[in-house]
Amino acid sequence: MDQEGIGMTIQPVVQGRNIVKHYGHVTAIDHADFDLFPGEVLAVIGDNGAGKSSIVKAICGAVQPDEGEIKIEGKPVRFHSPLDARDMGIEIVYQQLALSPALSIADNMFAGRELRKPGFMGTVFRQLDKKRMEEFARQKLTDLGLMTVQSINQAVETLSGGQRQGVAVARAAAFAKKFIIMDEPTAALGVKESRRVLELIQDVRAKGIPIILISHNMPHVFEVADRVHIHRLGKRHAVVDPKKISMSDAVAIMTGAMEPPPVEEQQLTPKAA
Amino acid sequence: MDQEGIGMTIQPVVQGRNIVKHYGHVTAIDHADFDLFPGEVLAVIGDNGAGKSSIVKAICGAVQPDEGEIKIEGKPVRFHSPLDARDMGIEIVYQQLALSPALSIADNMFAGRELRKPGFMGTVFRQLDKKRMEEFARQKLTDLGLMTVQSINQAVETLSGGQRQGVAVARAAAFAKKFIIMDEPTAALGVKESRRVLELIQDVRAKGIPIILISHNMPHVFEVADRVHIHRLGKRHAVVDPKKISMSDAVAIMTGAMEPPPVEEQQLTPKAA
Amino acid sequence: ESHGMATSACLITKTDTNPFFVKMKEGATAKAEELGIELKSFAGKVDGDHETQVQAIETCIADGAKGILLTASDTSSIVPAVQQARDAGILVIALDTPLNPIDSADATFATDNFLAGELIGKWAAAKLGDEAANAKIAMLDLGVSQPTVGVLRDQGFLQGFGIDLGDPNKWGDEEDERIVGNDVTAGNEEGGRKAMENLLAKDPMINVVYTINEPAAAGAYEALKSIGRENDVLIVSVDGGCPGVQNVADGVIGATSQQYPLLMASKGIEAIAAWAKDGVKPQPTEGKDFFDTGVSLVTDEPVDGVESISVAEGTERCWG
Amino acid sequence: MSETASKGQDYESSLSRATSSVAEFERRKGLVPKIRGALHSTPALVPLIVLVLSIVVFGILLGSKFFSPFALTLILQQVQIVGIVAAAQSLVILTAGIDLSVGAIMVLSSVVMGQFTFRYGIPAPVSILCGLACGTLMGFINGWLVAKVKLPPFIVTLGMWQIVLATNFLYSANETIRAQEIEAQAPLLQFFGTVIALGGARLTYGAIFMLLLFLFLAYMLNQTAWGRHVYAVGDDKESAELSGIEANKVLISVYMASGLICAFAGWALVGRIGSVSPTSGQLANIESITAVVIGGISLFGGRGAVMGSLFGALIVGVFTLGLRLLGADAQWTYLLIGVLIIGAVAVDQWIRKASA
Amino acid sequence: MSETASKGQDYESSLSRATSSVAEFERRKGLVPKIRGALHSTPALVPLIVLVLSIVVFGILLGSKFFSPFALTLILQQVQIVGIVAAAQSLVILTAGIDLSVGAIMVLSSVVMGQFTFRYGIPAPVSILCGLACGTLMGFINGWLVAKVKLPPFIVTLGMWQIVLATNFLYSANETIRAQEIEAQAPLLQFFGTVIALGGARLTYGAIFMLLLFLFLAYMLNQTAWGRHVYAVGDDKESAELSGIEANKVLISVYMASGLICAFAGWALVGRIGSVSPTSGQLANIESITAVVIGGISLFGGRGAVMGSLFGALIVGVFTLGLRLLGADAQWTYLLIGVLIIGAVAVDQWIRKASA
Ligand SMILES: Nc1ncnc2c1ncn2[C@@H]1O[C@H](COP(=O)(O)OP(=O)(O)OP(=O)(O)O)[C@@H](O)[C@H]1O
Ligand SMILES: Nc1ncnc2c1ncn2[C@@H]1O[C@H](COP(=O)(O)OP(=O)(O)OP(=O)(O)O)[C@@H](O)[C@H]1O
Ligand SMILES: [Mg+2]
Ligand SMILES: [Mg+2]
Repeated sequence: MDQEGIGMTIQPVVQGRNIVKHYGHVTAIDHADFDLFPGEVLAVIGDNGAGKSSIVKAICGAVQPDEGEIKIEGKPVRFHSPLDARDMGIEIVYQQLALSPALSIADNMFAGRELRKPGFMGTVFRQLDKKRMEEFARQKLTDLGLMTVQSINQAVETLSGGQRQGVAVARAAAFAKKFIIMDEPTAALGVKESRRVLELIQDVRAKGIPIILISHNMPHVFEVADRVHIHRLGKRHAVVDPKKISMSDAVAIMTGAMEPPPVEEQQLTPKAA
Repeated sequence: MDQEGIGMTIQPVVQGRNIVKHYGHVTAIDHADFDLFPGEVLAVIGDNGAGKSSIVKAICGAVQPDEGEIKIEGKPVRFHSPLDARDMGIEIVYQQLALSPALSIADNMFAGRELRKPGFMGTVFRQLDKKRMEEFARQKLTDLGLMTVQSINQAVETLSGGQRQGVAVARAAAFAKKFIIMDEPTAALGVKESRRVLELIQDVRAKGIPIILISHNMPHVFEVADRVHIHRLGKRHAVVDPKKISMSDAVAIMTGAMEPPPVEEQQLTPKAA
Repeated sequence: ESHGMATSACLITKTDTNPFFVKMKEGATAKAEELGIELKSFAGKVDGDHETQVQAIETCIADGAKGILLTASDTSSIVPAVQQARDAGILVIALDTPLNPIDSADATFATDNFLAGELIGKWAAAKLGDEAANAKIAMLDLGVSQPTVGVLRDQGFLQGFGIDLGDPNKWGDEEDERIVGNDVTAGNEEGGRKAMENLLAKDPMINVVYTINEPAAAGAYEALKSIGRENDVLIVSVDGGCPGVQNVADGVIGATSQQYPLLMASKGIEAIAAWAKDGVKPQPTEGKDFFDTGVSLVTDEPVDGVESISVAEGTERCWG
Repeated sequence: MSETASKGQDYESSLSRATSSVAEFERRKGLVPKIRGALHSTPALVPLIVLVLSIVVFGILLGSKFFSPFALTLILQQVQIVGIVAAAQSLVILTAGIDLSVGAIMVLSSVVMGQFTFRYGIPAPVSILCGLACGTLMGFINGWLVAKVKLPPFIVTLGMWQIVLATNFLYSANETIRAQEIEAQAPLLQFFGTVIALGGARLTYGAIFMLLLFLFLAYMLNQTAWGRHVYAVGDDKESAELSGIEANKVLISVYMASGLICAFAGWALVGRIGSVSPTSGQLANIESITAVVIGGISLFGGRGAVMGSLFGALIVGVFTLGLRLLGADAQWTYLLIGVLIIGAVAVDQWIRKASA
Repeated sequence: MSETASKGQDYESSLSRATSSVAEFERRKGLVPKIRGALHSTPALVPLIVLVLSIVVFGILLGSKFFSPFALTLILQQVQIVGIVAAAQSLVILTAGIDLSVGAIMVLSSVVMGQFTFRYGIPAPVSILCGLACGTLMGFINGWLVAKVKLPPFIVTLGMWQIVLATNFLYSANETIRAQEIEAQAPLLQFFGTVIALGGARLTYGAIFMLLLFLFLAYMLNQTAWGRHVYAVGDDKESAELSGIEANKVLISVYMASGLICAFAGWALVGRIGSVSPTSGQLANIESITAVVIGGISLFGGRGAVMGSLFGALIVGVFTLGLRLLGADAQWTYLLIGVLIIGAVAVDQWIRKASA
């Protein structure tokens, strides 16, 4: 699937080719391709177990693929851990959230980039500025509509399912520079909270940061996505334009009820700028 | 909120009154009531952190309430652990799933009620009938449309988010006798798999087993529920009839944008039979 | 509480699991009861547990004891703690093991462990006669940390057997061909058996076995028995406890050096009683810098040139 | 609405046509994937490989001195006590616990067997039963405190270790019962010491018991419901309870089984050292934990195979004897065993990684 | 579609009117909830209560013999070595590890300090630095093996324990350097033994160092990013890594800190016993772990407060001295300490439960 012929000058932010990952007998990624372009919201949809989480983990270094190559902004990369990706400004909301259960909301939000007190206490004694971090965390959660969090010092393990997810989403949105991956960010969220996340996604895009959104919620996908990557049986099955295809056709392609459109009709690159 | 005056003869399967649960400074359940009637699908909706999971956990003994009383079929009960509830035929799909990560799908499905080999090996040597359990598990997952599970001996921790949820749902549906509680059973499921779970809920109801369904997915709720229990700030805020109220009003009540209808207009008991 | 009235004394041993120290405690308790002294006993958890002994001394000071009987795990490190006790007016008597330097304690009631080893070494050499030159010797020691008693007995044995010691302060540095190897036993049957097996695997023709104590000897015997060599090997040991002496009678052990812990302990209590009463300190044995409670070789096969007592006599004087 | 629901959202209309075949991918073929598969499904294989490797290496270095039926069966004998105790320890560690009291229970049980016979003149078979019951009781107390009072296993068994050991010394008055007396009056106590000689190989009943015990436990853990529950409880106790496993019963049964096995170890100990000695077994806890961990069972519970512990114990046995035969002296052996323990587990880890 | 999206599903129309106030419930008032709150937010409070209770009980039983400045400061002195080591152990256990080599590292460091001064004639301050460096190096090796080679901490530190201890015996040739010599030639080695007498109270610099060390660690763990990372790594290493914490660096730093603290313990040990003795500290690992666990730190990592370990060590110290002064003899003391360890943790558990 060459895309050089079409888009010409647009360089993808992420380009994955022929990625393969086996776990023992299990094939999680089966020669999959992947492209994310600047400034877009790319939705990834697919059945359970299609390999959506696996491929985004391969992109951000949380999983080491067996084969294939990944380029970030044209440069081949090989992340050995998600830290490498984070250092490049890539943030990810994992489906399993990746929070430290016994730590507080603020501790989780700032893990690895804590704020220190200004002045002497901060520089010499390296004291944390807990108050500032808590205020920030509280603010971010309130922005997401999670007003039922009663104490910002609660351990994450004592939060409700949706509150936890809110913490993870807020963290990624607050710190991303290059792009954000969100693996089913609204799965556990309520109606109001989901709506806020969709707004957040649009805000982030407005700042020019592209987003990969994995979701099973078709109305959400069709509302915010610029392109929809359909994953099936470990492969990229098709990429479609949500404005040109109906939800029901997309679902049909995703579940194998319908053949994907021919490659030339697919939306492998964004519309020429 | 007395309901004795209205329904007269229908005895609720579950009746909770004035349930309270504090965690340190946090109030999870704040004098909440709860009713489930025979043969119905009761949906519970509410914001994140409203206390939905907490109240169903209190009902099945996974959490010990500080105050309040719970009756099952008219008899006051005090479950000390979820085992007590299970012995009565109550099954629950926990929001956090409650699976043993390192064990296989079949092991998880049959935890605590394993099948033994027929004959001598089973009775004397108490050998497990692994083949039969695996077949059963495979069958249940296929029924749910989870056809991407490649090996039934995979440890649960290696399954995708949706596959895991499928295992928990299949387990509860297969073994329930009295009633089933499902805490966001479709949160991680794909379009096709969610649809199967909704069908499953209807099948279970058809067998006369009532179901408590917690969900943030309004279309789903309005599709399958007989009554909708709206939870807000730790309390039962209102109970409405999904056939008489619009989704948008239900959401408005749930989020505090609208006052709940007066008690007499609520659906505290099912329509007289 | 009744303190202040009765004189109180402390007994601090290395461990209280080794029968040797158990007997020592029995002797002290019996004598203390007889003289109306209140006795508290302390012990390390394992051999070499020095910290617990320091704590024990501190506790005795806090408790206002009149005297301390001490078998030190670490003979020089304990000295400052002992000094602290003596400064507090407590009579400190070293039992079994002299402190380093020996005058750090007010008195020492001890056996000469080196001599105990030397006796069995001489006996074994004499027993073998000319064959001693071709002996194959297994050395079953106490532990890798080489506690002093173990080193003294080991080196004494080698000296008695006529082997060059190298550094007399440690075992294992000897170069004599006759030594098949050293292994450690922790002073119990299990360790004795395993160590013996290891050395037998190295050289199945071992014919002399030195053991640190009688339990280790019993374990070594089991190992030999399992390959049918129990009758061609000479086992020697140190201690002289009743089961050990019985083992000499049964032919498990060829000879053992008997010590007298009960005697040490009761003498010690007497000395504390005297100190509490009149403030007199006990005197050492003539010509030695400690009060020697003696050691005798127990065997039913006496050899020329080594003084020994019979098993019957040994049984009469045995301690556990 | 309950009858023939209007099939949800309109975009779901195509669902009925969705394929319903199970996902299939081509299986990778060849030897390497096969080996990988075997390593994955049989966790005890890795320590077995390390064991075989170490036997081969020492065999090459030492020749027939080591690679003889005599030396190899000697290792089995030397390992039997630690091996039996490691079996007990494995069970406990699989439940995410730890049992520091194993050695103490073993010794007290053997003392009970001996003293009941010799002090009170009770017939040996009855005394042995009393000893086994005593071990089981200690195990029960451990299990009860862990499961019901919800104390950390480390603390419970640490406390029990001290209590049982002190009881042992107080009760036995540190008196050894001599091998010769036992042989004469109650040879049943030495039953496990009975030797079967086959050529140079010398197997004792104790060593055979150890092997059978491991096979039995492997069966129990893999083929019965109880075994699956042990894993589930160790994996995540809360989830296990929520999903309907009587976690407390499982825990208590595991600690009781551990106590009983330790009592058997006490009986085997009498067979091995001939006498009943209250000072034995002081290192049994650390040595058994070492065997279990080298055998690949996770200290965090729920992962690993009990056979691994047998191989773990044998690995340490092989190293110890091999090094002694190579002429390393006691202190150096001690040091090298430290190095080799780390090395063995590093190799284990490396094989696992290579096979992932 | 990217500009002014048509606000999703129609049922969401009312969302703009949803309340946006944060949930508020009336705070329960009164003493009991206040105490509960304090117990919740300060995990070290529970062992502190147990400690105070046990001091009071022994004080009542023993009167002024126990409840005197002399006896109480004596406990501090007796506990100092275990306390310092327990501080190191706490760090490691907070990362879900365990350090069995603490005692060995402590002793080897003190031997290095002593032998460098006396065998090679290096000035004492330099030797002390060498000793501290030696401890840190041992810690680094532990940490490197745990973090980079990904071996289980139990195995790594078990192996290191044997290696370091054997090295210690081989290097020191089991020779003690006597207190008198040290006093005469290198009194700096005994620095931590310096006594400050205040009335009957006798504090040593070592005991003061222990207290300061705990305060310092409590600050580091609670008030710095490093501390939060230690907790996060212990809580769930994988999540910590995924969320951007350099888990391996944190682990290595923790084991290095542990090694360094153990080396300080070695220095303090010289102060305490006066001499440099290669056979000391054999029980330091089990005693330090006991203190940590009694202090309420979870062996599974990530939960608990370092101050708890101090109280844990003191609880054991109080029991030991108290029982001894009550006249219990050694085996009975061990037995009772076993009972009391279990009891202390049961009380701790009970207080936690009551306050939940
Ligand atoms: N560590 C692992 N070991 C073995 N199999 C794995 C592992 N991780 C994932 N898999 C398998 O790989 C396949 C793809 O999983 P993945 O999590 O990527 O699916 P997904 O598309 O994200 O599904 P969902 O929508 O349910 O989250 C699944 O069949 C899963 O069972
Ligand atoms: N163990 C606990 N300790 C402290 N607070 C808790 C605990 N469990 C729940 N809570 C708090 O109780 C409140 C209700 O939580 P609950 O899980 O019942 O919410 P929920 O309605 O199920 O939310 P969601 O839709 O997000 O699952 C939340 O504010 C949560 O933070
Ligand atoms: Mg996924
Ligand atoms: Mg919930």
